[in-house]
Amino acid sequence: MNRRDFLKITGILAIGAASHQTAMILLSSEVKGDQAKKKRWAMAISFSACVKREGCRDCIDNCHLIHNVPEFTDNKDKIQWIWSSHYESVFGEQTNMFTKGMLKNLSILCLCNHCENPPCVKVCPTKATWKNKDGIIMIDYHRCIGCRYCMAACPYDARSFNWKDPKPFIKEINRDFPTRAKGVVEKCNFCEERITQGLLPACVEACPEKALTFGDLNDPESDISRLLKTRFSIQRKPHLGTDPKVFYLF
Amino acid sequence: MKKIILGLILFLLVAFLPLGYNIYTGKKAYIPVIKAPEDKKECVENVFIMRKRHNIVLEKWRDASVRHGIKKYVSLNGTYKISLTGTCLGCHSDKTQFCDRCHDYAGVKPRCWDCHNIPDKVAEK
Amino acid sequence: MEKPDEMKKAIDLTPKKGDWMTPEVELKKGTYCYGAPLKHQKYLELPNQREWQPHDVDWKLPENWKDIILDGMAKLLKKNRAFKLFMDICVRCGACADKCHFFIGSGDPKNMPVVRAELLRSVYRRYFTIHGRILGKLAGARDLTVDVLKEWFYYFYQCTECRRCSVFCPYGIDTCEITMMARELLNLVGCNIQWVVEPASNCFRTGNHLGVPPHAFKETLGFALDEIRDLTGINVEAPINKKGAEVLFIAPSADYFASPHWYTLLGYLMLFHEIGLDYTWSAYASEGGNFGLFHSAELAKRLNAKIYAEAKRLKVKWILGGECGHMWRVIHQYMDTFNGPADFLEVPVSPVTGTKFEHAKSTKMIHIAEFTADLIRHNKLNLDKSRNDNWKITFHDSCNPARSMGLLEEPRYIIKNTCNHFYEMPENTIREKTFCCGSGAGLGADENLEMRLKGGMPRAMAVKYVKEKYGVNMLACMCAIDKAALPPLLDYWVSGVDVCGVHELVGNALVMKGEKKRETNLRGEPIKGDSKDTK
Amino acid sequence: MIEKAFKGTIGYWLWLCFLSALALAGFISYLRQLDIGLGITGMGRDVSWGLYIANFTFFVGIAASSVVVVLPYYLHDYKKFGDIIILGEFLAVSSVVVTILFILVDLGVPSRVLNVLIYPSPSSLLFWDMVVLTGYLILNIVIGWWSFDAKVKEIEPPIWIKPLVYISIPWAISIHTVTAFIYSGLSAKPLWHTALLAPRFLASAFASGPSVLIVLCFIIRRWFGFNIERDVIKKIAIIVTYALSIHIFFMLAEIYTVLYSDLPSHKSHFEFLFLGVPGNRFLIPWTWGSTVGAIIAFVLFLISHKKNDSLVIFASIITVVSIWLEKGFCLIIGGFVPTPFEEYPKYVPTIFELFITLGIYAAGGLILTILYKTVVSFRQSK
Amino acid sequence: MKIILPFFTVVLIACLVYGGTRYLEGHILFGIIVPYICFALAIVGFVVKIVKWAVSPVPFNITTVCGQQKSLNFLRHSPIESPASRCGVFFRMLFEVLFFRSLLRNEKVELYGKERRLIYGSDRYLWIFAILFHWSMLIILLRHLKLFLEPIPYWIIMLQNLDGIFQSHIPPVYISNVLVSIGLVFLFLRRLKRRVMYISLPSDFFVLFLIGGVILSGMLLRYVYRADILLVKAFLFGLIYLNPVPYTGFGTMFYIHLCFISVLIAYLPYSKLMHMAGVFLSPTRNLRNDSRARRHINPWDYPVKEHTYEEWEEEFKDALKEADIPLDSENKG
Repeated sequence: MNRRDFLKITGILAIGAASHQTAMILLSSEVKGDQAKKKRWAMAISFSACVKREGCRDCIDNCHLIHNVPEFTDNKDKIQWIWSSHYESVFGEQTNMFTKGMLKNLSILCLCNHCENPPCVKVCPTKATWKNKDGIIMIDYHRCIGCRYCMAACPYDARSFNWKDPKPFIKEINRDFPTRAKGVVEKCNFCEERITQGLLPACVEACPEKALTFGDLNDPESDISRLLKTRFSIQRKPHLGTDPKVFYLF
Repeated sequence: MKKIILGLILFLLVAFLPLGYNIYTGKKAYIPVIKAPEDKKECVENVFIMRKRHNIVLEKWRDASVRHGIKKYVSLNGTYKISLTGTCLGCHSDKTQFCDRCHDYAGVKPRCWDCHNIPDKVAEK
Repeated sequence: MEKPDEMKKAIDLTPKKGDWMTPEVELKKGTYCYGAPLKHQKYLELPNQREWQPHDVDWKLPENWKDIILDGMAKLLKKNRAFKLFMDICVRCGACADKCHFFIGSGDPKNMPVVRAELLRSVYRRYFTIHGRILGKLAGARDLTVDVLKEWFYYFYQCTECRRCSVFCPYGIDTCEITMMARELLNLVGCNIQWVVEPASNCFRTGNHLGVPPHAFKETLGFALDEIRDLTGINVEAPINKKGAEVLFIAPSADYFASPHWYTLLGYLMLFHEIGLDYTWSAYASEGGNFGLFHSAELAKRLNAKIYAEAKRLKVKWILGGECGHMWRVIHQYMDTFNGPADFLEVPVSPVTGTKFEHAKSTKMIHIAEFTADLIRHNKLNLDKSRNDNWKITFHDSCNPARSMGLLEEPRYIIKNTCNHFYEMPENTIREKTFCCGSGAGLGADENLEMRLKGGMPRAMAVKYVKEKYGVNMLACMCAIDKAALPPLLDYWVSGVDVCGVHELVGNALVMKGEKKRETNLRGEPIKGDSKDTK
Repeated sequence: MIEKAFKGTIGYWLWLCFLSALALAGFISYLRQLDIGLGITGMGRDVSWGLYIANFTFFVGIAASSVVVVLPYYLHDYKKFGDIIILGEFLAVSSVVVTILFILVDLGVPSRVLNVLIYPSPSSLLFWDMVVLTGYLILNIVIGWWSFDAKVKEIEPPIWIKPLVYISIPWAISIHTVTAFIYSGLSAKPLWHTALLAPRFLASAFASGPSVLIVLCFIIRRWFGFNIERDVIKKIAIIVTYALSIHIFFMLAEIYTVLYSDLPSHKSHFEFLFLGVPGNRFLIPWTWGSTVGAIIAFVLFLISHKKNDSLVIFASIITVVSIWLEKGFCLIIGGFVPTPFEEYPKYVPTIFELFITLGIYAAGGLILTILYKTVVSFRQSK
Repeated sequence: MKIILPFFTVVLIACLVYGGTRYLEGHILFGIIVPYICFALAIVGFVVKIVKWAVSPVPFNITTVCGQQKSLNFLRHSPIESPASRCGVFFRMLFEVLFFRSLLRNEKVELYGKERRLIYGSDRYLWIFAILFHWSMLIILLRHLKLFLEPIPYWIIMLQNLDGIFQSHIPPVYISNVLVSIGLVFLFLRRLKRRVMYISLPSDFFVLFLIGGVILSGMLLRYVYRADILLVKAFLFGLIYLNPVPYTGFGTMFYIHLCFISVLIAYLPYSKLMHMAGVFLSPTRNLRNDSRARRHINPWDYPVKEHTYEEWEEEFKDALKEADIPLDSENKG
C-alpha cells in the first residue's frame, strides 16, 4: 500500500462522519521521504573492540531496557533481542582446529541480521513480519498470530516468542516503548523507532568501546560503508543466501 | 392457567429487571463525566468525530505508524505525532478518569493497554 | 380409475404459481364422501337436519349459517386453548407440508397441513383479529362464504386426523385438532358425512357401528367358537353380559363381522380360553370404535359413555380393549376426561402374571397388546412361531396407537415372539412417523376410494419396498380401519400382500392345552414351516 | 441419518461420555493455556514446535490416506471398496478436524486466526496449508455425506459428485505435499531440508492411514456387526505393505545421503536422533523404536496373508505407532535439535500439553464415532 | 406482490424516519413518542394475547407422542419423546425450545426417478439456519442489555467479548451478526421456493424484511454510521426511566434502528412472532403422556344425552331374550 492509497482510505473516514466532515492527513516523518535515496541500514561489530572489556553487557542491557525486553528465569521462555554467544556456536561452519583454541570463549554479539533475503518474511502467513523500505525486518505485534513459523525459518535463532505474559518479567518499564502481549513473536528491530528520529540504535549508543558501527550501506560516505570497504568482515551463515546486514569485523 | 399467568408475570419481571437493577445499583441517573484536559481546547480532530470514531482514528494511526512508517498526523487542528502513549495520553493524562469511565459505561474493553503503557505521570499516581 | 403408475405420475409436489387464497373447490367424484342420511341425523338429533349431498349446488344451509359458524368458532376458541394457539402461532415454515399422506399422494397443495389449517385460520383472522379485520387479504384473511365452507368440507374431510404432521411441527401444531374443530363447525350447519354419522348413530342405538342387534352379535360369536372348535378341537366359551366377571372385553365391532378382522377375533377367543381369563363381552357396549370422535367431542362422549356404564353395571374389575385405532385414541386420551372417574373399577392386574398395569391406574383400561406382551414376557404362553412361517411379516403402526399412545414396542414384541420372519418397513414410515392407511377419521367410504388410494400411497409404497426387498407377504396391524382399508389399498398399489391382526398371529402360534394337531392356520390355509415337517 | 448416532447401547453412551470427558479435560487445559500462554507447554525458544505440530503432521497423513480407498474404487472400478469408501472419507473428515484443532491450539493468539484470511500471503506455505485443508474438509464432507445419503435413499448419487471425487484424489496428495513443503522449504533446518520429505510423507501416510482404517474395520466388525469382507481388509493390507516398503526405502535413502556425504550440519540431527548426545539421549528409544517398528510391521504384513486377523491388527498398530513417532514426534523435535547454536535442548511435553492433545484426539474420536455410528446403524437397519 | 409490498413498507418506515429526523426535526417523534407507543402496544398486546390463551382451558390431554409409552417395564420407555413425568415434559420442552427438536426431525419426500419411487431424505437446512438465526438473535439481544444496565454485569461483557473474539477489525465483527445475517438470508431465500411461496403471506415477508432492517441498520450503526454510544446509553436510560431527553446528535441511522425495533416489538404480539411464547403453551408438547394414569379434567364438561342400558334393554328386549342374554329388568323382577 503506498501513501496515496492510504490517504484514500482515511478519506472514507471523513465521509462516514457525515455532518462533521474534516480533513485528515497522515504524514511520514521524512518530509522528503520519496525523493531521498533508499536507506540500507546495516551494522558492523568489531571482535577486537568488543572483547576489550570482560563481561561487558552494556549494549544488551541498554537495548533490553529501552525495548522492555523481559528477563525470564527459565531458559526456555527466554526472550532476547541482542545477546552474546561463543564463537564456535555462532560461526560453527567457520571453525577449524586452530580457531577452536584461539577463539575459545570469545563472546560474539548476536542480533537479528535484517537479512536482505529474509526467510522469516516469506513464511509468515499473515504478513505480520515484513521488510520495510529501509531493509529493516519489522514485526507487527498487532497482527502476529503466534504460529512461530518464522522462528523455525530463521537460521540465526534471532526470534523469540512470548511464551508467557512478559510484563511481570520486565524489571523496569520504559513507558515510551510498548511492551508485548503473550503469544506473539518479537525480535530486534534495529531501533527503527530511534533511527526515524535520527538517533543511533540503543546498543550502538551504549557501547563504551565503540565496537558497534551503524549506518546506511547505500551511502558510500557513511562510516559503515568506509569501514566495510577497508576491513575484512564475515557474515553468519552466508551460504544460506540470506545476505545478513550484520557484519563481523576482525 | 395459573401457571401461564405466573409464567407471564415472571417473564415481565425478567423483562423489566434492568429497571430494578439500575435502581438497586444506584446508577439510574448516572452518566459518566469525562474529564477533558483543561489546558487544551481541541483534540486531534473535531470532538464529535473523536467521540464516535477515536477507535478508528487510532486503528489508522496504528497501521500508519507500524506498517507504513508514517509518524505524523495532520488535521485541521494541527500536526500531531502518532503515538497513543505520547500524544493521546499526553493530554488525556488521566486514563481512569477519561478512557476508562466511558469504556466501562459502554462495556468496551480495548486491548490497547495490554502493551501500550500509561505515561509515567499517571502511573505514578 | 387410473392405473397405479399413472396415478403416481400425475403427482406434482410443487404447487402451481399463486396461492390458496381464492376459495374454489371442485368436488371430483371419488374424492369426497357423501352426506349423512336424514334418518341418522334425526336419530342423533344433529343440527340442520335435511337430505343433502355435497355435490348439490344448494347445500340447504340455514339462513344464519354464517353467524352460527362464527358463534361456534368464538365458543370453540374460548373452550379450547389448542385451537386458539394453533390459529395464532403458525409461522408457515412448511415443515409439515410433505409429511401429509394426502399431499404426497395427491399433490393437491391445499392438502399441505399448513394450508389445511390456513383455510380455517384465514376466517379466524378475518373475524377474530385486529390486523385481519384491517388488512384483509394482505393479512391472509378471508371472508366466510359458501365457497369457503365448501372448501372446508372438502379438505377437512380429506384429513384422517393421523397427527403425522404434528410430530414434525416445531410448535406442535396438530392438524388433527384443527380438523376436529373445523368438523365441529361444519356440523353446526349440518355438513357431515354418511360414513361418520351412520356408524355413530348405529353405535348409539345398538352398541356397534353396523347396527347389529344383540342376538346377531351372540350368533356371530357362536360362529367363531365353532370355527375354533373345528380348528383345535377345543370348546371355547364367549360369555356375554356376564355379571361379576373380572374383565370386560371391548373390541371394535368390525372384528366380529369383517375380514380379515375375523381371524383376530379368533385369536382373542383362543387366547382368553388358554389363559382361563374370567371375562365377558358386552352386547350393550359391543363397540370400541368411536365415530363420534370424527364428528364432535359431544358425540364422542355420548358414544363412549357406554363403556364405563357397562363396566359399572357388570361389576367388572377392569376393562380390556381389542385391536383398534381411533378407539384407543378415545380411550387413552379422552375416555377418562369424558366419562371418568372410573372409581368403581380397580387398577388392572393381570390375573395370570400378577403384573399391575400402573400406567392405566386411572382409566383402568388396558390394550390387549400390553396384556399379551406381558403374558409372553412371563412365559405364560406356549407359542410355536413356525406356524406363521407361511408369511414374511411387516408391521404397520396405526396412527392413533402410535402417535397418541406410544404403543410401539408391545405389538413388535408380540410379533417377534409369534413369527420367525419379521421385517420393518423403512424407518421414516413406522413408529411415530408411521403413515396413515388413508381411510381413517371416517373417510373409509367407497365413494371416496380414489382419495383413499392416493392417501394410502406412501404406506403402500413402504409395503412395496419390503415386499420387493424381503419378500414380505403379510402386513400385520392393530386397527380395525386398517384391516378394512389396507387390503384394497395394497391390492391396488402392491398386490400379493395380505393384512392380518397381531392377535391372529398369536392365535396361529398359540399351542393350546389339549388341542389337536393343527393342519391349517386360522384362515384355513395349510401351515408350511417346520412343525408340519416334523409330523 | 445422524440421529442414529444418538441412539445406542449403554456401552456406546459410556464411550461417548468417556470421549466427552476427555475432550472437556482437554478444553479446560486449553483454557488454562489461553490464560497463561504457550509457556504452559514443554515448548520453548529452542524447540518452538512440539507435540501439537507433530500431531498435526501425522493426522494430515491420516486424512490424505483416504485416497487409497477412493482411488481404486473410482478410478479402477474396484467395487469391493464400495462399503469401506465411506469409512475412509469419514476418517478423513475427522482427521482434518483434528489437524485444524492442533493448528489452532498451537497458535499464540488464536483469536487472530482470521488474519490468515484477511491478509492472504501466498508466499507462506501455512497459508496454502489452510487452503488445502479446508478445501479437503469440505470436499470430504460433501462427497462423504452426499454419497452416503444416496446410499441410504437407494438412489444414484448426484452427478456432480463424480467430478468432485476426481478433484479430491490429487487434492488428498496435495494436503500432505503442502504439509511437507512447510518443513522442506526451510533452509534453517537441515533435517527437513530435503526434497524427499514430501514423497516420504506420502509413503508413510499411505501406510499409517490405511492401518488406522484396518484397525477401525476390525473394531466395527467385532462390536457392531458391520461385516466388512476379509478380502477388502486384505487388499488394504497389501497397500499398507507396499507403502511401508517405500517408506522404509526412502528412510534408508535419506540416511545414506546424510551419512555418506558426511555434511556436519545434516549429520548432527541424525546423530542426535539415533545416538543422542551426552546429557540428551531422550529421543533414542523413540527413533529406534519407530525404525525397527516399521521394519517389523513390514515383515508382519508380508507374512500376514496366511495368518489370522490378529496379526494384521498387530502389524497395523505397530505401523501407526511407528509412523506417528517417525513423522510426527522425532521429525519435529529432531528438526529443532541441535539448534543453530549447536545446543541440544530437551523437549518434554507437559501434562497440560498432553491433556490438550488427548482432548483433541477425543474430539476427533467423537466426530469419528458419531459418523461411523451413523454408517453402522444404517447398515444394521438394512 | 407478497414480497414487494412488505419490502416497500419497510423501506417506507426507513424513509419516514430518515426524512423526519433529517429535515423535519422529528427527533422527539421518532426517538421518544414512537418507541413509547410501540412499547406500550407491545406490552399490552403481549399480555392480552397470553391472557387470552390462558383463559381458554385445555379440555383434553392431546399429547403428540413420539416414542414408546411407559407401560410394561421390560419395554424401553422413551422418557422425553413420550414423557410420563413432569421431568420428561421439562426436558421435552427444553429440547423443543432450545434445540428445535421437532424441526430436527424434518425430512424431505421426493418421487424419484422414472418409476417415481417415494424416497425420504433428511432435510436439516431449515433446522440449521433456524438455530443459527434464533441463537444469534438471543445473543444479540443479551449483548444489547449493556445499554440498559449500569454497571454492566460481568457476564454480558464476557458474552460480548466471546462474540467478538475474532480480532479482525476495529470494532471487531461479532460472530452473531454474521450468523444472524446468514440465517435470515436463508430463511428469506427458502420462502422463494415454489412450495413455501405458495403458503407464504405478505406478513411472512414483512417480518423477514423488518428483522433484516433491524439487523442491517444495527450493523451500519456499528461499523459505518457510528453513534456516540455514551449518549445512546444515557438517552436509553432517560427513556426507560420515563425521563426522556431529546438528544439530537445521534445521526439518522440510530433513529432508523430504534424505529425498526419499535415497530418490530409493536408488531410482535399481533403476528406469528408470538410463536416465541406459544411454543411453551402447545398442548401437544407440554402435556404428559399419562392420560390413563392420571385423569385430565375438562372444566367445561357437561352431561350429554346418552343411550342408557335401561333404554337399550327395553329396545332390544326380545332380541336379548331370544339370544338368552340375561336381562337386568327380569332379574330384578
